[in-house]
Amino acid sequence: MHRKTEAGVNIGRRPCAVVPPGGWPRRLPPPFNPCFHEPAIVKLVAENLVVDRGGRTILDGLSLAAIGGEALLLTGPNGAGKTTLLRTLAGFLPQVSGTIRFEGGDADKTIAEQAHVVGHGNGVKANLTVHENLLFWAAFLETEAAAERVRTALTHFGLDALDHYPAAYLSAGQKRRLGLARLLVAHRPLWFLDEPTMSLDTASTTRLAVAIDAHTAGGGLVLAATHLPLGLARARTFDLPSALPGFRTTAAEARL
Amino acid sequence: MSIFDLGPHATFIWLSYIAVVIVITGLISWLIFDGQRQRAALKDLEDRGVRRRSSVSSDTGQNQ
Amino acid sequence: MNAFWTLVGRDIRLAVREGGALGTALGFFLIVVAMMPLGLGPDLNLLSRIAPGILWIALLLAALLSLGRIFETDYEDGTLDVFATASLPLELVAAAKALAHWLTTGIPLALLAPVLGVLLNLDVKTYPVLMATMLVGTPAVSFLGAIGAALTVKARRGGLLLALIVLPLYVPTLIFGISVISASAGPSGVGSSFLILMAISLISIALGPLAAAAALRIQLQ
Amino acid sequence: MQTLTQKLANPTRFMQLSGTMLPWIAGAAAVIIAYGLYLVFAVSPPDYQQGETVKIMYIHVPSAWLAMMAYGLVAVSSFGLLVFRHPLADVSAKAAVPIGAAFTFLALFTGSLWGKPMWGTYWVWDARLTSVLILFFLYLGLMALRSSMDDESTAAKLTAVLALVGVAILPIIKFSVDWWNTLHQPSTGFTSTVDPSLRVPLLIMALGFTLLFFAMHLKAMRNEILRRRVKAMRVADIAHRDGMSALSNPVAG
Repeated sequence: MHRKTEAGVNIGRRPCAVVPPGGWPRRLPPPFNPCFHEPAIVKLVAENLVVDRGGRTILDGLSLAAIGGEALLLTGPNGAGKTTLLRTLAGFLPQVSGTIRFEGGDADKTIAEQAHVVGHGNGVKANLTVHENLLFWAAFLETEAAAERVRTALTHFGLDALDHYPAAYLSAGQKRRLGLARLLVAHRPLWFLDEPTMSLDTASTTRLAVAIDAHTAGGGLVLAATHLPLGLARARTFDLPSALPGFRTTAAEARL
Repeated sequence: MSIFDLGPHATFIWLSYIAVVIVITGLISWLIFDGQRQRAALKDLEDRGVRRRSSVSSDTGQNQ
Repeated sequence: MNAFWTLVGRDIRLAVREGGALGTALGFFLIVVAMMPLGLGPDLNLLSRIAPGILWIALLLAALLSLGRIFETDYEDGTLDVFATASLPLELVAAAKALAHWLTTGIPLALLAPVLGVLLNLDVKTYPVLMATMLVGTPAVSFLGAIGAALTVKARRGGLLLALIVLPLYVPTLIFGISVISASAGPSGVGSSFLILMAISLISIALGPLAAAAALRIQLQ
Repeated sequence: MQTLTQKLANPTRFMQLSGTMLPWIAGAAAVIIAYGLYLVFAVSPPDYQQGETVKIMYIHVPSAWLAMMAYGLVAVSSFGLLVFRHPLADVSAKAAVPIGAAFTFLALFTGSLWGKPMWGTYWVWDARLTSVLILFFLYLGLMALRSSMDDESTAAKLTAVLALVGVAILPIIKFSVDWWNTLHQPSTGFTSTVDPSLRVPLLIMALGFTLLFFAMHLKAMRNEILRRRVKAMRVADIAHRDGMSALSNPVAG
């Protein structure tokens, strides 16, 4: 079974992203593209990804493309490889074959350095206060105007009233919000969110959706593994096919 | 003088050689046993019609 | 480098707030040393002769207890994922965490050692040398320990495994740590042993973060 | 050499090649060890100091040599895994560790039996014995680390990191143990201090043991490749069956 699903590159309203057939004329470079002067249209392209994990091939020839300004929601049954895909795109997991490109970003940085990754863990320390937790991430990720951004992030996720409490006192949902608030303390064009709505109530989910919309409105790119329709303004779903009968031997082991 | 007359410390010499023989024989028998076990498992799987390479035909990109 | 010192600061703050881990390590150090005379008999001459060895071994065991927490909690709560997205290379992340471990565990243990030397009838004149060797030698304990801590982040039976992996790596530090103290009693002074001990620590500071970061990258997968 | 390692990168070819070579290496090892034993017991004279006890040297020294050589092989294989991602590197490292550990154990055991007549006690903290003991601990660490993880590929890479750390630190350990115990004998072995009548059988025994090691290593590698094939096929089979049952019983999906 082939699992090559080419997600459309063009998401409407941005005809500028379409390159004329045959490419740009040699002496007429992209400035003719009406969008060329718009800064940093980022684009994440994965082609023919094959990824092994724990002795199985989880992704087998997967391709996708996403452009800044949209949120790509990854759906699919358990074991379809949503987490694997996110971690591969972030550069944590090496692919067996296939390519991942991030265009329009900072060429000197890796994809991971231009991305926020929110996994199942929140990266929250129980013995630091809510404010200290965020301030640490702001300083560690080397943000400018850290104090101000921390304030905005806390307000956005409704944690400003709790900011002097140690995170140990927070409920699971509040901890998740604190984990998500990290998204706002440092600007990074790419967001990789793995089940971001885990333990969130409806109101908090809305706060997250607003943050995602604001990020995409600014040209950012969000990839989120989630089943909830977040009510996003600019979202597209990408359905990862079921893993059945995709339990297969890894490429590495099949060669033995 | 017999070649097996090894003087006052014969016990130590014999013990050393016996230890080496035991360990090496143990290793070799384990290797042979393990090899037979894997071959048997492989044969069993093949007899049941499981093919060596993944039954899914997509081999794209797996050979660098 | 800002991120580096931010991380060191956070780890120190966490260690101070948690407190328990350091308290446990110090308590363990104390009790191991206190058990020795009970096992060896109260002969003060014997005790004062072997005191440096007892103190060093007890220090290694006590430090070993606290190594696990260098990376474990960061792995469990997802912090390690965020470290991997920082511009700060993972090698420096590992170095910052090992440095924080040295500051919060190595130094307190080294400072406690002379107090415990009293229990073992250690000659007061050797106290400065003892503390100097421990201060110079404990970076190797933290930075080599970071390798073991990083390798066993995902392992079952992590604690026991950590001891098995790390203790052999401590052999040079142990040997030269004690060699400096015995040399200080002799006529030739402590010069060369002390320099070698420093060299061992420097090599550990270079090697530890490299290996620990490699191990962490493998486990990010 | 480069082309040879490249050729060996294909496991099927490795299985063919090793299958042909294995009987020859094993046979050569058997013949050479038999000849070595003949020299040791029937020809070589007792040492003028140690008497017949020196016969222990003929197995102790090759074991100690293999203990170190096997660790070197593990380290090279680990490097091959981490840097070149050679498909057989981990198979080689995994196969070499238990065999190396067994020879390290033999070196310690025979060394201690050799020590009793020579020093009057089974164990002295001689620098060489101590270094070999620490090497044994490193082997134990490698085996324990590998067995502590379910994911074989993670375990393989982490073990490789530890093996390389061990290689980096072993010279320092050796140096410090020598410093610690400067009152040790000069390293026994292929030095001119051993009488030539003793050296020839020793070299022959060392050669025989080395060939024996490589025969066992090849066999262990072959077993490991088969084991991985079996595992891959089982995974495929389980997936196949799972797929069938999911098709026949949609509710289960």
